Amino acid sequence: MSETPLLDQIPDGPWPSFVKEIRKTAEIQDKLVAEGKEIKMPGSARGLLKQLERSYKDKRTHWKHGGIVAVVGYGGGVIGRYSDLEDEIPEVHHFHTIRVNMPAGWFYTTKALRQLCDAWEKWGSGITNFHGSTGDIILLGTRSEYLQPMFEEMMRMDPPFDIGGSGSDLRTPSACMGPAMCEFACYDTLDLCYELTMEFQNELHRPMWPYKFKFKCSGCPNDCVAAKARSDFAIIGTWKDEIQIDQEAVREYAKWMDIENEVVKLCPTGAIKWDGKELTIDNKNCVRCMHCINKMPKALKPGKERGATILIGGKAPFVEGAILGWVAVPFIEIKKPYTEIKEMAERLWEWWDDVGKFRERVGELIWRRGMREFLRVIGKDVDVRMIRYPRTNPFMFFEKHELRPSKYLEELDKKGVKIRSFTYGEEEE
Amino acid sequence: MSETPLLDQIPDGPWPSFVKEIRKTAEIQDKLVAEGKEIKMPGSARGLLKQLERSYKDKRTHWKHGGIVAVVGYGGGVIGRYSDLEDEIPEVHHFHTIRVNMPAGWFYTTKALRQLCDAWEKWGSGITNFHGSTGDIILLGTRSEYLQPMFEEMMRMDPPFDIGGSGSDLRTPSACMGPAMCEFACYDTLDLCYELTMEFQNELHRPMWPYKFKFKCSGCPNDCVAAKARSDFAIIGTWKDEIQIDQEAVREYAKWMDIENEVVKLCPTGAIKWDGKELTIDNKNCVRCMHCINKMPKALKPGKERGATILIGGKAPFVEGAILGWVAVPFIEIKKPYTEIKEMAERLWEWWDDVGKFRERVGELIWRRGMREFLRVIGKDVDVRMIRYPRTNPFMFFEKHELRPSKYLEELDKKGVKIRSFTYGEEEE
Amino acid sequence: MAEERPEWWKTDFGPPHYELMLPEVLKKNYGKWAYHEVVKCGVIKRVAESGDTIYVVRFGTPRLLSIYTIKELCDIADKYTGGYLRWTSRHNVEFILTDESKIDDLIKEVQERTGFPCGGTWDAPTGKYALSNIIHTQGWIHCHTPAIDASGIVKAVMDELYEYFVEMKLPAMCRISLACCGNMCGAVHASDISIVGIHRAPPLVDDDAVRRTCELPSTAAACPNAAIRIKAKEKTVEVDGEKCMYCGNCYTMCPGMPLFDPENDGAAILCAGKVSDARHRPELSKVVVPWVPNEPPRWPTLVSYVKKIFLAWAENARKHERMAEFVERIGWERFFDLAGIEFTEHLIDDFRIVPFMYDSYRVGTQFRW
Amino acid sequence: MAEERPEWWKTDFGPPHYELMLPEVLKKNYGKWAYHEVVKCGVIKRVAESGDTIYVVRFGTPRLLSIYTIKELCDIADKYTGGYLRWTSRHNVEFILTDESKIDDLIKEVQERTGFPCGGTWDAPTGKYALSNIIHTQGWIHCHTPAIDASGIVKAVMDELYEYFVEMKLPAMCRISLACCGNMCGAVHASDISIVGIHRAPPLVDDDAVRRTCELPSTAAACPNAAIRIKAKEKTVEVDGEKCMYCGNCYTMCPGMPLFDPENDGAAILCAGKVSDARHRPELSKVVVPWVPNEPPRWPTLVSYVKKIFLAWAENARKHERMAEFVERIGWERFFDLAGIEFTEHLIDDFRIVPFMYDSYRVGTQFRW
Ligand code: SRM
Ligand code: SRM
Ligand code: SRM
Ligand code: SRM
Ligand code: SF4
Ligand code: SF4
Ligand code: SF4
Ligand code: SF4
Ligand code: SF4
Ligand code: SF4
Ligand code: SF4
Ligand code: SF4
Repeated sequence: MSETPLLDQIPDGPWPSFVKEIRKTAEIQDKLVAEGKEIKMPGSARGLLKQLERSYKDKRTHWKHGGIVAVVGYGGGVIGRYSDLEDEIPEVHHFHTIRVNMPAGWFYTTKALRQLCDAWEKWGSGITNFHGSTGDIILLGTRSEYLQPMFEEMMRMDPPFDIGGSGSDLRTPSACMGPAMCEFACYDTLDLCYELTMEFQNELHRPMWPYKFKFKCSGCPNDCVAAKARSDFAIIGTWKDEIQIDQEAVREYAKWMDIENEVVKLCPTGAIKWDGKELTIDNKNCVRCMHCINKMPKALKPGKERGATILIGGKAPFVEGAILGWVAVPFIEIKKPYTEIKEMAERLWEWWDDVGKFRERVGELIWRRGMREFLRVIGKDVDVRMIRYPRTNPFMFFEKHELRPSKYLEELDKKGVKIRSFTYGEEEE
Repeated sequence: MSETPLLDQIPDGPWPSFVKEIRKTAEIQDKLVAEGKEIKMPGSARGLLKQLERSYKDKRTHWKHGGIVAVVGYGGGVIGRYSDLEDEIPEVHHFHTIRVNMPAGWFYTTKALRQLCDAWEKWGSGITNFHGSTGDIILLGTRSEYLQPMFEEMMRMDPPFDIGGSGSDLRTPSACMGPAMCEFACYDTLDLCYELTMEFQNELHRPMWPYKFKFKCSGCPNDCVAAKARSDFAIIGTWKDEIQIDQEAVREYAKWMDIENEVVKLCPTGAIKWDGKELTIDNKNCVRCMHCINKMPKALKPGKERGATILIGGKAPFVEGAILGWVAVPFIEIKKPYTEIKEMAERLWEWWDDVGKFRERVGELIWRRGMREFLRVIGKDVDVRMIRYPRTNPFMFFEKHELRPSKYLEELDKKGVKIRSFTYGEEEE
Repeated sequence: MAEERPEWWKTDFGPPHYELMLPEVLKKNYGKWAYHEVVKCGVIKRVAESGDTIYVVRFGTPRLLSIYTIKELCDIADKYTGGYLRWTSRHNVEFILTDESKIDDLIKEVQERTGFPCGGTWDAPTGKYALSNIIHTQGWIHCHTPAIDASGIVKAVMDELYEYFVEMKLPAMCRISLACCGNMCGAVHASDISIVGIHRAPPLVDDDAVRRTCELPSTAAACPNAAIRIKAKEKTVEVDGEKCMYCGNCYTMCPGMPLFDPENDGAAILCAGKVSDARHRPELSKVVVPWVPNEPPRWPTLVSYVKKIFLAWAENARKHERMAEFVERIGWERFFDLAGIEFTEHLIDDFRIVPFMYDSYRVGTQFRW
Repeated sequence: MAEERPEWWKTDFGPPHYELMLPEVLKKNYGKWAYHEVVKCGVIKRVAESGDTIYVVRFGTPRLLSIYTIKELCDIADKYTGGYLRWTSRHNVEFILTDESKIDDLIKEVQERTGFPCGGTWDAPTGKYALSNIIHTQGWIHCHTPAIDASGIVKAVMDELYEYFVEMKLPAMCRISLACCGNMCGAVHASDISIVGIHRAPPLVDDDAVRRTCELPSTAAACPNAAIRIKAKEKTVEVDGEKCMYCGNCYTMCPGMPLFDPENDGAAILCAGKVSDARHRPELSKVVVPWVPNEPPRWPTLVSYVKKIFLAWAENARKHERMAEFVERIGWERFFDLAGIEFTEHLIDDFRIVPFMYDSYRVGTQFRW
């Protein structure tokens, strides 16, 4: 009988099977090992199958917490993992993953990929995730002692591959394909992603913050990397001026498209009019949702005054409930060398380092300290576009300089009562 | 020069002036006193003007906290008030208000009103509020020693007037005019209001809860007593079956009304169709918002299966932010003697008394303990109509009886770990 | 221990039964009204299934009434309605006529004797709405915590908007409310426009008064922001002014903690709340002007802000579109433009209860420019 | 203290520059794309302003890939695209062709060699959408906290919905995601449909392990519900099972607090979240099925619920109407009817943070019956 009766049922059905991938790895490696190829983790793919079969039977994981494992000089990028079935399945006793920083936009040459595969054949399980949900290439499963040689091999590739983030550090930034292939891109997502990654290599490789921090770059509000939901600092392309309209192309679409029902009526603010000949957009009323542009890519384009919106705080639900990033800067120009964005991030981190609690994401910190303080930190003015609606309670704070001189304040002063007055970074002046 | 130069500017402008009301009281009373009429608070209206002028000058109140003042046998209904200018203006040194329970719907006979006025002329300032924002008749300003005789006079009127609520008790329930004059009333608001008031006289007159509690009764979702915003327990008329349509009357309206734009397009769910001859409503999709009925009172009427929605928790912003009441029971029949509603309130109060904190309104208590416990308390089943949307976090509690037997649970049991299991009122069985 | 009571002594007898207060025609047609029509501003015709018809005539009042005014209203009711009258839930007084021909005389007589204007009605069928009275509170007339007066501001605002009360020329219902402190004794947290008194400086602890009149633990516990520290030895408390949000909760519990600063007390202005379910679900009001100073007796700055907000809506809203619906359609960015008021940092919620305020943050990138 | 390093030694050198990875045609037309068209399901034609045209051909993958499969993909890329390929943000692999005539051969070859289906695209202009791949996480393959497996469930669900991947027959975009525990390593908190692993019983404290491996204060502090009490004398902790919500935060901090119960672990199902701003602002997903059991290897109950939800939407939604928009139109009451699932008490938020949950309560009385 099969060693894996439960897993054997997985390949049923038309969708590609991960079990088949593991089994294929196991089978090829068995053969290669037999052929004498240098493979440091022989049988680990098969071991993984065995352990997974046990999980399917027991309906629980058999992985234990990882200890601290890393490569020399780096604090993150490796997730330690040990099996609780080490006696039974020693092949997967250690089964750490390495997060490899992917190229922005997940574009590859076959040459680069083959180098990685070859190295992982030698030093690891031969199993990968393309990609992890932060965006890294995930190399799934190796022993502690092979981490360093694997990394050293990565250094020597052409081009070399570096390690991604994990732990309380900057996580590997990611970007949609943007200008490489998409006509909607309002800024160069790949370049910004690359530049942020390079500028903050230290932050990426050496965990030293209260918790993790994620950048994601999407070229337009369609948000094809789900940055709004999954990054502390989402940079979403947008525009301020008029949507560009090619009326001729609109008329082309009109030949087969129901513009009235599918474009005009679905505009969330009713900003579009179509008289059968001309499409007009009330740009004062347009909220840059992309729908009309998505519908007629040949005819409509985002405006020319392009930039991005910064949304802050997106994250998973622990502990205060999930957060969709909210608007911190409604519009910012995105221009090489991206100094403004970089400085904004640095100021934010400095503050977070200062006043953040252990395992407190920046979004939660801002909730705790208030948007006002946050705005001072990033050096930005308030804008009504940061809110869905103004506050519903009158529990406002006022700062000293906002109050009128009065006897009452003098008496408070005499009593030694301090009035709130928040200025960030003023010491520097 | 006038004693009240600032207040003198108030009567300017067309809107009726409260200063004129106070002054008129002062002038008439001066005359009556001169005529020898028995008036216990002579000059108090004039005193009030003086004190108010001081406030206008100083831009602050001159009233101090009231101590505990009451009538015999009652714990609430009187708001104690003292002036901090007692030496200057002794006429208003004491200036307590009496809250008088108004008849449901604020209907009066002139006879009843005159009796009240006469008594207040004798025992109080002669100044009133018609009405306080909870709904009481507010008799503004008397001395501690006149509270009891005033109340005794109220007892002897025909009909007698009782005192309303204040403090941590049931507050005076109120109701819209409902069936007395309004064609939209889905239940008898006046009667329910009266019956609740009578049933809970003890709760109304003797503060004994963690905080205040308010009932308000509106006959339909238009909510003409703002019950949803201003009462812990709002009873809002509604219906479940089809809106009644008189097509002939619709056609009458169609002669001058733009039904398409003002009715069909403004229906929040697009449930209405009008073909120029017949109006059809997709009642499965209607959310009972009242708009179409409001627009065509001659043609449309709420359905025949009438009852009410109970919303819980409405209150002002202290301390957790303002609450608009939310749906606790989407539909309940309202039938004399209203046993179901009365029992629901009693069970709620019992629980609140048990587990509520000092100054915690029921809405805040439910926030703290969860809707699940609340539903057990009031003995109602859950309904999707209680929510705008289901929860966004998976942090659910499960009770013992919902779990499957397992070895793990046995071991927890051995360790003495208790699993949540909430049943309210089961002891009684 | 019951004392000896006179035989007329009663307790817990409750309010007069409403039936005693209803004219015959209401009793007869109770629950059997067929429809209503607004005849003209202030006059509602109500027709019963029986065919009986009444005319309800509505007048604005200042709410604060002299008993002598009430008696005058009674005189008029005796003359025109057989001795019945009622108040509405917004402080207006109504006379119920059965004889249509008496309407104008009634109106004339009320106005002559009391100065109360006829109006405040609205008519959904034709989509014409008058402004109603302002729900409000005690202010400097009676309360111990107000940051503003109530009646004086109401008077100044209603004087300015008077024409909208006596004519039905608004596109939709508009409810204005006022509360003189954060306790918000009124529906200001869910009104089209609301005015709420706010303090802006921490309490000035009066140590003597605290010792005399306050229980220290409950005073400290009253503070939502944990800004009060008990000084056990001195038997008083201390306020951390940087944490305080001037709510006055401590003052409610303890008279030794007044927080009245004539120069810095004042009002915040809110808008776009509603209570009815008509079309759009109920909504809380939102703060749009963080502070205007107290300027008795006529509060010109406050009045001008209210008017700007009111007109931004009244002049641009569609039929039946209340403030909340209007803003939903045009967006807050456009609203602040139209009203000519500034969006400031104060208007972003930062009250400690985290996700509540967050609900007001924008997620997504939909804006108008 | 730098050791002696070989000359090839590098640190902090970062990922390969993206330009090195782009085929010539992308470099040339970088930022100058004019438009795209979906030729057929899985094949996107992209035209540059220069007139250059590419065909992007998309294939679904199981995400977990053998290096040998990747090498096969490389072989194919070498043959058809000059050695370039990419992955999408949802685990699909794309080949960039310049020669239209090679599309079918490419598809055939990929399918024969890897079994990966061509599809997963959508076309807003015609309003035809395919289902894309499921974003997911590690599950029993690698993580220490999962309550469910990841890949196995993804396989079972995608097998069931396969036809929607290979044909564009959905009315709008639909994103399905899975996370194996409440940490939610994926976009499940904002997806059209999502599956999340949940535990349902409190941790079973292993006192020995706690003593050996855990710091007591930070373990206790990790609990959002203050359910952990430190037993200082015994150097371990105790859990108040009645307060615990089985989140596993303590287990993340302390290996001595496992909470795996094979019979009671399982998945919750959420729906109606979205991320894009197209038409409707982003929204969080909502829990609609509180729990389904773990039923490896094919999870039939879970799959049937997902399918019910999926079809309730797919069969009734309008063009371009995503799950969130669909539910907004028809109402939750109708949604539960249509999907044939039960609304239970668990679905009402009662997580301790007060006003957040309250935002989900209905205010007002608008319902459907
Ligand atoms: C590998 C990956 C899942 C995958 O299969 O793709 C992953 C795996 C883990 N995540 Fe994650 N997270 C991964 C992307 C995410 C994402 C998605 C994203 O980045 O876009 C999120 C949600 C977004 C966010 O940051 O909130 C995410 C939210 C978490 C959290 C909750 C954080 C929070 O603030 O709520 C934890 C818990 C923690 O940090 O202790 C966590 C913790 C973990 C740990 C390290 C488990 C732990 O408790 O220590 C997991 C290791 C699994 C393993 O054994 O390999 N992971 N994690 C993803 C990283 C791959 C990569 O680098 O590309
Ligand atoms: C008289 C009245 C205002 C008015 O001018 O009409 C009033 C006046 C006071 N209210 Fe009120 N409230 C009055 C209706 C309300 C309402 C409206 C309602 O009932 O529809 C509310 C908002 C709804 C609610 O219950 O939340 C209201 C919410 C408060 C609060 C805040 C309660 C909260 O949970 O947030 C307080 C503070 C307190 O109880 O300590 C308060 C406290 C007070 C006190 C007793 C002041 C205090 O701190 O002790 C005021 C006495 C004023 C005085 O000197 O006469 N009053 N109060 C209203 C009662 C008249 C009547 O009986 O008809
Ligand atoms: C008399 C009064 C009830 C009472 O028992 O006192 C009343 C009477 C009527 N209301 Fe009201 N409402 C009364 C306070 C309210 C309130 C409460 C408040 O203002 O604090 C509300 C909720 C306000 C809010 O949402 O903020 C209220 C929201 C409505 C609505 C909903 C309108 C909307 O578009 O949201 C209608 C429907 C309509 O437009 O006709 C309505 C409709 C009506 C009708 C047409 C009902 C009927 O069939 O007779 C009544 C007269 C209309 C007129 O004046 O032309 N009544 N109505 C109250 C008059 C107050 C006043 O003097 O102005
Ligand atoms: C390739 C990819 C970007 C990448 O860098 O990898 C991509 C590519 C495109 N997206 Fe996307 N989106 C991609 C992930 C996403 C995501 C992220 C996700 O799913 O996690 C989203 C947000 C999802 C959400 O809101 O939950 C996303 C929301 C959109 C939308 C908004 C649709 C809507 O109705 O909400 C559009 C507009 C449209 O419908 O064309 C869009 C449009 C497009 C267009 C048409 C852009 C263009 O002009 O080329 C691209 C191809 C369409 C096609 O497949 O026919 N893309 N797109 C991603 C493909 C993932 C996949 O394999 O399925
Ligand atoms: S986010 Fe916008 S720019 Fe980026 S790939 Fe998607 S549609 Fe294109
Ligand atoms: S981008 Fe969106 S909001 Fe703007 S016009 Fe187009 S559909 Fe309307
Ligand atoms: S709430 Fe309804 S029933 Fe009551 S008065 Fe208003 S419209 Fe009439
Ligand atoms: S009551 Fe409201 S929801 Fe129902 S049909 Fe009429 S307008 Fe539409
Ligand atoms: S709002 Fe405040 S100040 Fe005004 S009456 Fe109510 S408690 Fe007093
Ligand atoms: S005013 Fe409010 S915030 Fe300030 S100390 Fe008093 S209770 Fe605390
Ligand atoms: S969701 Fe939870 S169990 Fe799954 S990979 Fe992330 S941390 Fe691990
Ligand atoms: S599982 Fe979560 S709620 Fe339960 S004890 Fe651990 S941290 Fe606390």
